[in-house]
Amino acid sequence: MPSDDVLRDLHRQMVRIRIFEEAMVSVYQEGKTPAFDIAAGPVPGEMHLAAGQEPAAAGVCAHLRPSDAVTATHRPHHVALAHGMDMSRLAAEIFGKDAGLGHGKGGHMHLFDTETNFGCSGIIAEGMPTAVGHALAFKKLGRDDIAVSFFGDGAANQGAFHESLNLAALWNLPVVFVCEDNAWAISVPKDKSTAIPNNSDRGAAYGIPGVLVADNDPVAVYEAAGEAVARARRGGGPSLIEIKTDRLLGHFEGDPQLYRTKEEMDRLRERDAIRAFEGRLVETGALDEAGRDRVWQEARVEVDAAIEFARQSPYPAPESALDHVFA
Amino acid sequence: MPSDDVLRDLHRQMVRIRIFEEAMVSVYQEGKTPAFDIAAGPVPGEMHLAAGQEPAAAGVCAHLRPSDAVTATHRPHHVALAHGMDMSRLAAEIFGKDAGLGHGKGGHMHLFDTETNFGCSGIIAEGMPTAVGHALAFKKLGRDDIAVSFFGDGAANQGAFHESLNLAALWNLPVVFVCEDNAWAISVPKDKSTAIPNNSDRGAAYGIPGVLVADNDPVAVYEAAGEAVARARRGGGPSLIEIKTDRLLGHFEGDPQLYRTKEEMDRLRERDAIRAFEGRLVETGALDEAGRDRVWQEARVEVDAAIEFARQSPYPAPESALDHVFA
Amino acid sequence: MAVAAKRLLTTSKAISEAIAEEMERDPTVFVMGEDVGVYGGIFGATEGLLAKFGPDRVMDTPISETAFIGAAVGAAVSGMRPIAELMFVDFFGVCMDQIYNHMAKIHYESGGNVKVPMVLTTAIGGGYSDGAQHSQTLHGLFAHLPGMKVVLPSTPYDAKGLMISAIRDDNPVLYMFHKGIMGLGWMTPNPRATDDVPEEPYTVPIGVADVKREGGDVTIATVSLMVHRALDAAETLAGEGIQAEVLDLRSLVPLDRQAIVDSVHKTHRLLVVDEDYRSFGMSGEVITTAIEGAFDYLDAPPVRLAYPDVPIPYSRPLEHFCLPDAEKIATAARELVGR
Amino acid sequence: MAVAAKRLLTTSKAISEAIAEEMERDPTVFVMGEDVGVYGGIFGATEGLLAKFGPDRVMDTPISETAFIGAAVGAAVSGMRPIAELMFVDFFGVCMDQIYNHMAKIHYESGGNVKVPMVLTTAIGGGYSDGAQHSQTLHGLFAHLPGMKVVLPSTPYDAKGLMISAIRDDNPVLYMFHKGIMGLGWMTPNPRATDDVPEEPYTVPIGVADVKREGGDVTIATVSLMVHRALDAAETLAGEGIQAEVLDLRSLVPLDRQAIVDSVHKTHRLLVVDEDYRSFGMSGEVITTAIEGAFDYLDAPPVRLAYPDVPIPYSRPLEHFCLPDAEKIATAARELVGR
Ligand SMILES: Cc1ncc(C[n+]2csc(CCOP(=O)(O)OP(=O)(O)O)c2C)c(N)n1
Ligand SMILES: Cc1ncc(C[n+]2csc(CCOP(=O)(O)OP(=O)(O)O)c2C)c(N)n1
Ligand SMILES: [Mg+2]
Ligand SMILES: [Mg+2]
Repeated sequence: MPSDDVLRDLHRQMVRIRIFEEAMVSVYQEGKTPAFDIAAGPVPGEMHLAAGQEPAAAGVCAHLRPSDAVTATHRPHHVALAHGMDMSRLAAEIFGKDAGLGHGKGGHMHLFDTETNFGCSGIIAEGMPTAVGHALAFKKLGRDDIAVSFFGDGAANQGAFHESLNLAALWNLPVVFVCEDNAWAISVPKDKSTAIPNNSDRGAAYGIPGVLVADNDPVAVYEAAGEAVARARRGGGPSLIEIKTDRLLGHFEGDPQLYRTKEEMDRLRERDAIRAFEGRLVETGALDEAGRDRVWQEARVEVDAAIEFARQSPYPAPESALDHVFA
Repeated sequence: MPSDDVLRDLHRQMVRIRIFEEAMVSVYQEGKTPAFDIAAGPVPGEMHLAAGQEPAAAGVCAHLRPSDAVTATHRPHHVALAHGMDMSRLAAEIFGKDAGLGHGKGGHMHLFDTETNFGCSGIIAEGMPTAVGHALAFKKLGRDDIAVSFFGDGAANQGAFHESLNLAALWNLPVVFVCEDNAWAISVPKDKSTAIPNNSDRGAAYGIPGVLVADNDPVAVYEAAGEAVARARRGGGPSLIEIKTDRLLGHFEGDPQLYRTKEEMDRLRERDAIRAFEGRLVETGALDEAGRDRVWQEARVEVDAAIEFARQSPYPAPESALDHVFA
Repeated sequence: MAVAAKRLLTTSKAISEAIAEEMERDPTVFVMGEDVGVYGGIFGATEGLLAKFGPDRVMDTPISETAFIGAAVGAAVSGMRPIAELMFVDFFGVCMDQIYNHMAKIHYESGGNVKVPMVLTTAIGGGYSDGAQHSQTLHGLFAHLPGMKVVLPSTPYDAKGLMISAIRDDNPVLYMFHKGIMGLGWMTPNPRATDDVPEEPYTVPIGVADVKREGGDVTIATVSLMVHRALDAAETLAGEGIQAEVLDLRSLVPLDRQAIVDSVHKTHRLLVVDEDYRSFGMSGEVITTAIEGAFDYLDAPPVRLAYPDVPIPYSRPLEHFCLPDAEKIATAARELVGR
Repeated sequence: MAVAAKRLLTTSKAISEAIAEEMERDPTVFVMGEDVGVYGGIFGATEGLLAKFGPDRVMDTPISETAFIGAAVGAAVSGMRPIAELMFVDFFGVCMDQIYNHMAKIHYESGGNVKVPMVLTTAIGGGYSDGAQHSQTLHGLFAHLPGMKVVLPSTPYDAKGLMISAIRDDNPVLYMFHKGIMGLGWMTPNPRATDDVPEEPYTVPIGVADVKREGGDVTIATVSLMVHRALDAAETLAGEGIQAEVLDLRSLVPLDRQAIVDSVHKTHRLLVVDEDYRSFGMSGEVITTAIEGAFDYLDAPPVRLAYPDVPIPYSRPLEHFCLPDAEKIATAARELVGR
């Protein structure tokens, strides 16, 4: 069992992610009512939120340093924040502002942060090879940093998954592959896309450990990831972790979710991983009620400040669109 | 153990393939001596021959009907012939003649035969999805035909392998995936490309049977394939067969093979699957010496006739290059 | 035949109706792709089909574009007429080999013996801040590669007729629909995305351009959503006494070169508008076509207004700086006619 | 510096020498790809490197282009300068997403903060009956997509200098070498594929075209192997009193548009020769560039001689019917100058 400090850190991390994602739900709606128009409002475009999937991000990234590379997907905020991305620059990028990570050029699916060696991609599974490359560079440069590649259950049927795992295994690279299995790829349930129940079993196809974290528990994730990260760091090669997690919101904001029943949604919300974990911490005394409330309070302040920063920041000059094609 | 008739058929098939490939070795050199020029001679371009890999083709295709679909690779002749492709039209295509399967438009890596439902592709692993599609069509059309996809050990690390097996397994399609493991992908040995020793173990990643045929024996192939074909035909879904086989020639004709030792080449030639099998047939009396010689004799006649046909056939009209872009 | 009553349909409904009618007519037609079933296609192109035809003919797929587009190719060769959807054209990079080395080449390589009758549908276009990997049009790229037809409807009427033609075509057809022409409730409203569409099946021929507005002063040649932008510009220009002819190319392969030449013969001036990247694409091809066929008729060098050669930026002011729009088109046309 | 003695090198040796010199200079440079090790690259671009630098810096890969090209992208972001080889450009379809959505876009999406200094080498071209999937050039397709430089050397000298520039460039560079310019012992001999190459490292700037032969009557603009064909044609034409200027574009991104315009200002006539497919590619772009920059200087409409819009046929007479060659170039030039 991790120390109380670690447990409190996991909790704090998950809470600030949750608050950030919830803030995004409402910011995203701004300017889009009454008639929803995806192009309107301060935050236009697709918006994929990760509420419910905080345990994966918090549990894995707790083991990382900023110099470790992390690649994520179209649903990247939780991982980015857990790995230490500056929340204000993240928010500013999502608002398309000049103070954003990419001066507004990237947007929510294309976040690149040199401070935390973070990158993501909106193309399913195609962030995985990049992670292999980071790990390759670390090995060549003699650094003991590692790379972590997050991806969804839907991604595990894409060719890039197979190629990346084989290459990382073959070259014994320090990569941890983390599959966030939220049981859905947009409207397609996992059993309609994946020939076997658990992607962790696919580790065997590359001779690497495949570990299943069977429920959405940050401690279980923390422990599985601890082993995988340590193995990678000491030169023991890649591993694959699959985490059964929950997508509490639509695939993207505005998704009518006609493919999910109200019962399923209710069930997921009821077993909310943050509330469950928090309850345990309070029970065991790792967290008292005041401490708990402070965590939520502080997170709210942090998120509000980040969003306010983003809101107040100026847009980049229109003609700056032509910059940065080449270095 | 298959009947003597079957054994003799396997032998005959392998012999005519071998003679065809050997004839290609010498035809290919025509016009390319003394200075080898890949563009010169009656048969220009790359030439990938399958001498040594006859057991895979003969053992699998013995179970097929012409209406079963077969997809093959850049090294397709043995499979094409075993599946019943007309040897003269094959040879004519290789010579680039109008009487060829594709009126000279396809060439040796792009053979399409509607009579035997055969197709191949020069892009590694990318013939596999087509096979899945044939099988899908058969299922939809209520036909009990099946599809067989041949590919190399090198192909098994390509994304298309993974996607194709998952899709075929998921949809329970009648496909047999046949990996011809000749231990090499051009100059790259299998252990430098594949994280595990046996690709047959990758069947588990899709919940389908993975069978290893551990040596280059047509009977072992015949038996493994028999089961897989029967399973597919009765609606039992796909399977994966891996056959350890030998590439007796260079990757392509003209390959100096600096990456293989003389010892390896000698060892492979010594254990030539056809000679070994033939020896057994003669020993058990399934074939007498006269019968054996007749098989070689008849094959030679057949191959000579096919090549003569190809040689004598006219080239297509140059401007026919502009035809057949669209139906 | 009696004239059908006026029946307003969005482009997305026109497309799904076309598919439904062909599926009823021909049992070999089926649909596959990501979220084409209960979701009805992210951009609505397959809405209602699952309910009508069931999961055997409207198949959700894993995220395995290489496998399922390749499977469509194989199924087409073996007697089916698949319609496969690549959700966004931007994803072509994960499955391009199946598209251009297989779907588009097998017929030719087989010397005409094997047919690959399939439709590959895909959504194109930006303007709603979806960033560099979800906003491209890329029609110029596909049109560069031989062996597939490339169709780009701009209106509900054309969308239905071209879809029926595409399904009945014995060749692979890439059918690219712009998100901004679909008439979706959650996209910026576009009045031209809803229009009268006959209920009964009909075809619009592939390879025939359409003069969407006649005019004698300048030809504006374009496709897809930019047809709408060009029509808006033409209205403004008309108010200033400039009569623009708006030529909707409708397909890039085959390209109706004669229509381009004919229009330039008439107007003597050509403006090409393209949402695809400027260089090495459609704009250069259309201009070259005019040069090859109407050089002596040109009163001024043809001009192009296209997406600059930069990845699509996310931020709204940046993206709109790059996108051609009615105002920029009108300005370019004015300059071209010298006013 | 003393003038180096004349030193004849094939293009393939010039390339591998350039890589070796940069690997010696910079420990972050490494090579990966299929058969780049003991085989030395199927077309010899990495010959001798394994022996010199060992398997840690010259890495054979599995047939997993998506994984290893993507790994090159990641490694470049994390401080290396990888050179990855895509064996034939025709295989781009299995890994295009890594190339155009990642390699080419990350710098832009990051607002300039992340650099991706890598070189992607690939072999192009036909003429030796390798069929529809192994004979294409496709440079027009890559040049259409923003974010990567696209370089096409035609001579041993340029090949070395452009390779060194590419490796030192902080941007992703697609380096396309034609099999017919490599000077390989097993390809049809090409005297221009062997030439004097300085031993010491030097750079040839990316984005600057080169007049390979001066002439006043007609500009022949082209790249790669077609430069050789154009020079052959120019010799024939010179015998007839027609002076052709042969402009080797050397890179398509950046495209040296000024050089095209300057040459047309001088010759008043433009012939574009392209081994890539005719439509929606390089030929239209170069012609459009001339129209945009030199319309009033043109004495005749520019003309293009390009690969027709058909997949590459295998059979020799068919392939040669399609390929531009010296004779066809000379004929087109004669027609253009009206003789
Ligand atoms: C190659 C590719 N195909 C399809 C898509 C469209 N798409 C975006 S997210 C998504 C579902 C992804 O599912 P999963 O990997 O499980 O991640 P989740 O959304 O559940 O986090 C799809 C199909 C894409 N972005 N890239
Ligand atoms: C996608 C792709 N990458 C690379 C190649 C080049 N290539 C042709 S054959 C070959 C080796 C294939 O090895 P394997 O699959 O084992 O088949 P084998 O040649 O041994 O029969 C390679 C790398 C190709 N044709 N396609
Ligand atoms: Mg999921
Ligand atoms: Mg092999």
